[in-house]
Amino acid sequence: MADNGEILLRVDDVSLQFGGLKALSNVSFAVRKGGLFSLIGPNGAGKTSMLNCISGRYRPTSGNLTWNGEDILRHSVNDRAHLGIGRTFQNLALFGHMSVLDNILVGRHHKLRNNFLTGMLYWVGGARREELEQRRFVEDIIDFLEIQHVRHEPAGTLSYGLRKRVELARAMAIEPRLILLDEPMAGMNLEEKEDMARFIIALREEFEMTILMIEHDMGVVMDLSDQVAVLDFGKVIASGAPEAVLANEHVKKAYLGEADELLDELADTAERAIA
Amino acid sequence: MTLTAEQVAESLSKEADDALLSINNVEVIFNGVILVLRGISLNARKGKITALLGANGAGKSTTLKAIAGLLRTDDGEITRGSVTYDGRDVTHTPPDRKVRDGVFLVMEGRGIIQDMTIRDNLRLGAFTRPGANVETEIEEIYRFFPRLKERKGLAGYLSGGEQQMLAIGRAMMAKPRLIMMDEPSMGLSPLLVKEVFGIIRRLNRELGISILLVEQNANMALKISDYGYIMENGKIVLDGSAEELLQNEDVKEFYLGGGEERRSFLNVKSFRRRKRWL
Amino acid sequence: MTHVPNPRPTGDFRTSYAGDRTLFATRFETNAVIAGVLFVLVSPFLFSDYILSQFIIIGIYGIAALGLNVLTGMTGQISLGHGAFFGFGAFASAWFSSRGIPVLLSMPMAGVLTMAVGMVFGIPAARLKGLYLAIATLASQYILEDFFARADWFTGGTSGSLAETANLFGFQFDSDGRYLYLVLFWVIVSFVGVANLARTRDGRALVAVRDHYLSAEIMGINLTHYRILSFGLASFFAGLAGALYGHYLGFVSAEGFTIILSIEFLAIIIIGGLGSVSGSLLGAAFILLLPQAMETFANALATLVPAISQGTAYIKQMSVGAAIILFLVLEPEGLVHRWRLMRANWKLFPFSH
Amino acid sequence: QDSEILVGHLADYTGPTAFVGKQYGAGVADAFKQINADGGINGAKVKLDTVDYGYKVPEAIALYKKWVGQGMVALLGWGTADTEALISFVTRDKIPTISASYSAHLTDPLGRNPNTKSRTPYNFFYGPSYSDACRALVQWASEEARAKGIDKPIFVHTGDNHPYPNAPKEACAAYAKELGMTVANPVVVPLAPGDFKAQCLTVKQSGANYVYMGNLGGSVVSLVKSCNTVGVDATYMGNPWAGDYLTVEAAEAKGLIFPSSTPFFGAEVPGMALVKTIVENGTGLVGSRPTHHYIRGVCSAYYMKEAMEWAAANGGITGANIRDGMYQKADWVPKGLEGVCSPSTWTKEDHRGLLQVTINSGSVEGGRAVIKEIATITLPRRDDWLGQ
Amino acid sequence: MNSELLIQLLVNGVIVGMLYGIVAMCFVLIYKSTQVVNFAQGEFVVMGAWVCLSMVVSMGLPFWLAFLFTLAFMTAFGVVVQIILLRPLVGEPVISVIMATIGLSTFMRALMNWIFGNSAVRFPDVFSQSVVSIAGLNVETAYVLSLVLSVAVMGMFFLFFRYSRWGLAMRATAYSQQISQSLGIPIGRVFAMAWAISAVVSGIAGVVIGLVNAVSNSLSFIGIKVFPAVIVGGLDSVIGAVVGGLTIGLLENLAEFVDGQYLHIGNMYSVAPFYVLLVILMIKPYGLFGTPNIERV
Ligand SMILES: Nc1ncnc2c1ncn2[C@@H]1O[C@H](COP(=O)(O)OP(=O)(O)OP(=O)(O)O)[C@@H](O)[C@H]1O
Ligand SMILES: Nc1ncnc2c1ncn2[C@@H]1O[C@H](COP(=O)(O)OP(=O)(O)OP(=O)(O)O)[C@@H](O)[C@H]1O
Ligand SMILES: CC(C)C[C@H](N)C(=O)O
Ligand SMILES: [Mg+2]
Ligand SMILES: [Mg+2]
Repeated sequence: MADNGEILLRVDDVSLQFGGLKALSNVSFAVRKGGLFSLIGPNGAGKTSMLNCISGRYRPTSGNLTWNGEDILRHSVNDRAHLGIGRTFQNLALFGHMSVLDNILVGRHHKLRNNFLTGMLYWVGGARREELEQRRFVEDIIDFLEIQHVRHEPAGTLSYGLRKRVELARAMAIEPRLILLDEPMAGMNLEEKEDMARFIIALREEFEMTILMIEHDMGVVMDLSDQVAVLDFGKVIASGAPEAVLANEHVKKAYLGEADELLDELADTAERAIA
Repeated sequence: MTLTAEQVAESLSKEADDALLSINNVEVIFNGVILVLRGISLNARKGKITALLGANGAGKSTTLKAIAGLLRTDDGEITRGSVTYDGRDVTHTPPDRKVRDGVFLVMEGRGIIQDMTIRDNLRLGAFTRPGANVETEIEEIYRFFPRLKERKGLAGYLSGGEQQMLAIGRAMMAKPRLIMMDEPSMGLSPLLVKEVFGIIRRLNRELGISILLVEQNANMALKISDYGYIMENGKIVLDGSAEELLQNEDVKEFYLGGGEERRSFLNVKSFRRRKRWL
Repeated sequence: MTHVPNPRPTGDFRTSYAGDRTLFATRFETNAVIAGVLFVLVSPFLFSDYILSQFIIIGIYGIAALGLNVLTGMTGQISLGHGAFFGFGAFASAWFSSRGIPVLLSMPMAGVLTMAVGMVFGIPAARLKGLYLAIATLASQYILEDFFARADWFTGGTSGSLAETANLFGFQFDSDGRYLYLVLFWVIVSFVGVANLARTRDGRALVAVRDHYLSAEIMGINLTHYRILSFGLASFFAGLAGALYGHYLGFVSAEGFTIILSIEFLAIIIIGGLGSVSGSLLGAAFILLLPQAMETFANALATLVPAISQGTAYIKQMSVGAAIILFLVLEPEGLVHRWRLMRANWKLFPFSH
Repeated sequence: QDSEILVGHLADYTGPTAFVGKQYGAGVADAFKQINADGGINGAKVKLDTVDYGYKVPEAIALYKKWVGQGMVALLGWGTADTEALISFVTRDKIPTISASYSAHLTDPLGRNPNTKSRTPYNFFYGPSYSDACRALVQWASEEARAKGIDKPIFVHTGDNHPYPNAPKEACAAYAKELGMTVANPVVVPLAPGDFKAQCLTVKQSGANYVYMGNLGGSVVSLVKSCNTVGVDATYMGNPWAGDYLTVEAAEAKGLIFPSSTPFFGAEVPGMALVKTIVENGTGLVGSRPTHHYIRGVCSAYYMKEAMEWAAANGGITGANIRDGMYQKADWVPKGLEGVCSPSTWTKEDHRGLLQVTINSGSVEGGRAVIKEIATITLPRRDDWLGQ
Repeated sequence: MNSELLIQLLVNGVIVGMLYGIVAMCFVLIYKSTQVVNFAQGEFVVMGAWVCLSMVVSMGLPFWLAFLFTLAFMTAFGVVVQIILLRPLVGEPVISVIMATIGLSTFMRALMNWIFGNSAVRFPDVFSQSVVSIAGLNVETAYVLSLVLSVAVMGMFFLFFRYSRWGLAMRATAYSQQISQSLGIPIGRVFAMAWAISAVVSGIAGVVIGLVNAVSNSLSFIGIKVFPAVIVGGLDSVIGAVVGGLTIGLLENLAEFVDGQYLHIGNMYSVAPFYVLLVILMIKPYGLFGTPNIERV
């Protein structure tokens, strides 16, 4: 895979402070164009906060974020979609009362030109043509993610797994160059994880997106990513190729867990992943 | 295998004997039009861990809410069937009453009160036990979850895993006989997943709390459980002891990741064989 | 809010994307709306001025409520100052027309001016949320009311101002029947406009801001822009409706546009159904006809129980309050929700899934 | 001839002006009940449709339209908001209206005063306009001040920034100046009752001797109470709705000055017998001791009745004829109400029916209101005052 | 500058503001436990005043007894309102419940009009001395009473929400009814309690206002008047309510001073607080003491 490709996103010495709590301290890493970079680490380590810094929800207390050689901190939050950064959320952030279709269409927001005036006129200002064009685009995503049957359902009534897919669809609709996935597999059973894995692979290969993913399922992380960084208490404690990182003693201790009598028998999925 | 009528009746009454909670043929409809549970029956045995597995949208969370009596806030209602707890019909018992009787639900998404402190959240767990010595009990919970003690401030700023611990800790504060947990391992790091399952087992073994566990992590869930149900599309499609289920071909294929070797996520198939139980 | 499935009748397959994005959900609804419009068109030949005036006022209040629905229903920002913007539109149109601008033109102009004012008062929305914002809009109510009483040059101060009759090439809109056409025109324009808005980019953005503004922003939506825009749109319709109201009465007085009116608009959209376009009209009809229906009810009650005959006025008011409460207890999500439920039930019967 | 004559009646029994609305409205309703009992209009019964519209304009308009559709010939209206809103309608539909909104601009039917905004040929009311009542009070005040030896008495207008309290503001200030009084800056006092100590301190600061109160009901009570607490040493003068024995009692007033255009209930005048009968046979809405607002309602009803009788005799009971019936006589007192309704004169050019104002002083003594008539002022019918 | 007048106005501001504070607290209480904005708050206040007054006037009860009776009555009233109106709406969107309180206010206003009439009625003298002088300003004794009461009530509320089991339950219920139910909180009882307490405190405020102003239905306007106070303080803060009340009280009086002495614009008393409200909110979007929403994704 794109092993020494260009750097799409560079995180440089980023720190983030909430009152007395240092959620991130001097984090640095780089995401290569076309790669799949996984961010792992214990709960509360600051992974989501890192994504939030990239997507604009939080502003780092210090440090730099460079996008294609450009400083992203200069861009407002809503501008970053335009730059080509899309994301999904750990705690589902869909528009609950909107239909799945409309949710995904919101992702197209920055690609659409019609405004409230032309929108109201619909037939005459070109809004209709534009909307239908986008609809075609969105339907492709819907087909790809196999959510045709819920197209018209309000997103709020869907089951968890479907909502996760709709979130992915919405992020894809942005046509991002970098897509940030916050625990895409959480709350899914094996079958669904396999589906999701299929989608993520396709995101890279068919849609040519660069992926930055947070995930706790080590099987997934191992199989899919080409680079991994481990955060603990806001600091990067290891980074590099997945096998090497997961073998790291420090990581085992902080994140994966030591071999423990009681837990041992329970932990086989994860254990096997390390082996 | 065929059973005689007597045998069936016998096994049923035996089941009912050690069932702490059982639901019979429950049907749930949302908004008066959306049928979500289509007649589902299961038992949670006294002192045992019972797992309820199933795909997304199968209706697991709805089942737990139906048992706890929390459907009203979602505009849903039980239209058929009954819920029996400890030999009594509690189908329409108000939710707070059920908590007082010892049935506690840890909701999906943890349901912590974000704008309160961790301590206040824990205090609320003991709401149904007015006389309790809450402060010392909280210290005990902190021994279970030392991390919670370190974090100050509002619970809403906790990370996902920390929130899950808080939710379990809060359930323990209620000193229930039966805890129902809705996907407790969701979003937790591998270490914590182990810890949480360990805790669940400790709750069960050490404190004798019966547990009804909804999980996506079928592997782990079945390993700590005694009995399991598999649910799809609002119905129970399979049930059996945990060992039986762990050996079942379909369960292996769809829930456990089949075969001896773990399948790599890199070569997943996009077409599968049909599930036999459908 | 909860959800109702949106099934289509069997046989109603959509074969194109355009066909899937129609204004009305079903053929039946389309026909119902067309029938409704035709009905209003012929009503001047069938009904008394009384009934026509009811249509007129329902239409006017409906337009204003529609505006509030854009703000509150679609964007999730509660306003307690809508009545004042309604008043502002009435004064503005009277003022424009008094400077020689034809009434038919001054009405939309009043809408635009009110829109500008509304956007200024909407600036706090950039920072405030929920009830904090709602109370900030209460400030706009009182500040505008004060302005009405004070700005002699614009509103005629406390003595009010006259609003001329509308006319189109000599055709005077001076009877209820004629005025109804004018109102109908604007009702159609407004409701179709907002329905269109709802299915296009900016409308979706407004709803997205309501449902989850944090993720909306990350999806590329400029929150401040849309929050203020929704105040602008709401004020536009309030202003337009106010203008229609002013020219209907022929006189605009500062007294009529108090907080009570603002609360009434809020009542209309809640009763009609938050965020529902057609609910705005249904709600207006409900709130305006309710007191009249209760009048009959109270009188009937008084004939049955003569002892309370001197209390009819109070019984009427009380039953208005009670009817609102009862309605909410039975149908907390508005008239439109009831309709959708009926539709869903009927389509799905006897199978619920 | 129709056996029933439909007359609309807008009343506020539950809304913001119910304080006096219930009195006046009951007066109108009870009077027509009596009129019907006494044989109606030449034998035809009046169907007075009394509706409590709660001071809501859209409801008033709806009612009006309904009545017009049912063949209403005349309207008994109520407040400023609805009267103003209906001006263009009643003019167009030729529905003579007697309202309880006494704004002076309703008195210029032909718009002869260049400052009059709209012509109001179908609007009438019984009693002095707000402006004229205020002028009378000011005139009385300047005389009293002279008697007391106050050289340049200070006058201040209080009231909300609303059409009703503001109606006489300029006219009255102009006349006060004309009479040599000093006019202090007006003080805005909300119509809703509340604590008005702050406003009272301002009034006190202005050194006012005479305080005109443009509000009514609870607001007046609050103002008087607050000012007494703060210790304002001034004479309070109310508009035609501000004063009655209920207000005096509630406010524990000392020497509250207010105008009236009828005697009070129980006064010894010939017409009071009829008023008593009306109360007795009435709906009982106001109890056994109505205020003078009730009696003004009775007078309004009886003027309407006689105008209808005139119309019946002169071409039939139509709106236009009833309107002309209002011009039938000068110094007109309805039959049976001698001494109750003051002689009034309406003409085609001038709807200032009554220019005579009785001035009363009310005080609480031993928990009961004691009201004394202290002066009667008759204002000149000045042309520059028409409609102002 | 007339400093004597200014001081008197400021004193008045504090005193009137304290009363706003009490009514604002009633709001906050309902809001904190149910997220409902009670549009019938003003009617609750007036109801308390009428009940106490009619006990004194028509039953001839001594004031203190009537006052106690009023408290009892208002408790019951709060509970009944809750049972009839709010219980059926449990779990429904908050906006519907708010609408129901609008309906309730219409209902109550008409009912009180019917039962108690439309006039303003004076309380018989309750205190031997109806006026006391503070810093040169004459102030109604009832206000002094209200000052004491409000400090006490405020303290009680504060402790209640911070430390008591039910206080916690109320906050939890406000956060999410479903979660609270899952914790075994009988939300019906929580609502009943919140409404009862709020009604009682409204009753107290009503009696004080009634003593000062004479009782009339239009006093219910106070319900809307305290909105700014509630918001300035922060919707969910008991202390904030009092501070907000004081702020608005002071602002009104200050505006009256500036207007009456210098500007002569008129009406500043009613409008100026709203301008200031906007300014305060722009600087502190959750009022002075309100808790910000947690915004995490
Ligand atoms: N807005 C905030 N204010 C205060 N503290 C915050 C805020 N956001 C996050 N935190 C804290 O920062 C730390 C990192 O949180 P973050 O959500 O980034 O963790 P995470 O690595 O994503 O954990 P998980 O795997 O559980 O999702 C946590 O301790 C959290 O409580
Ligand atoms: N309030 C509601 N209104 C309408 N439909 C609902 C509601 N809640 C749940 N449903 C529907 O009921 C079905 C079952 O949902 P439920 O949440 O119980 O599934 P689940 O098995 O817990 O899934 P997951 O594993 O994703 O949590 C879904 O199809 C969902 O869309
Ligand atoms: C009592 C009312 C008739 C007073 C005034 N005319 C108003 O309408 O506001
Ligand atoms: Mg996270
Ligand atoms: Mg679930």
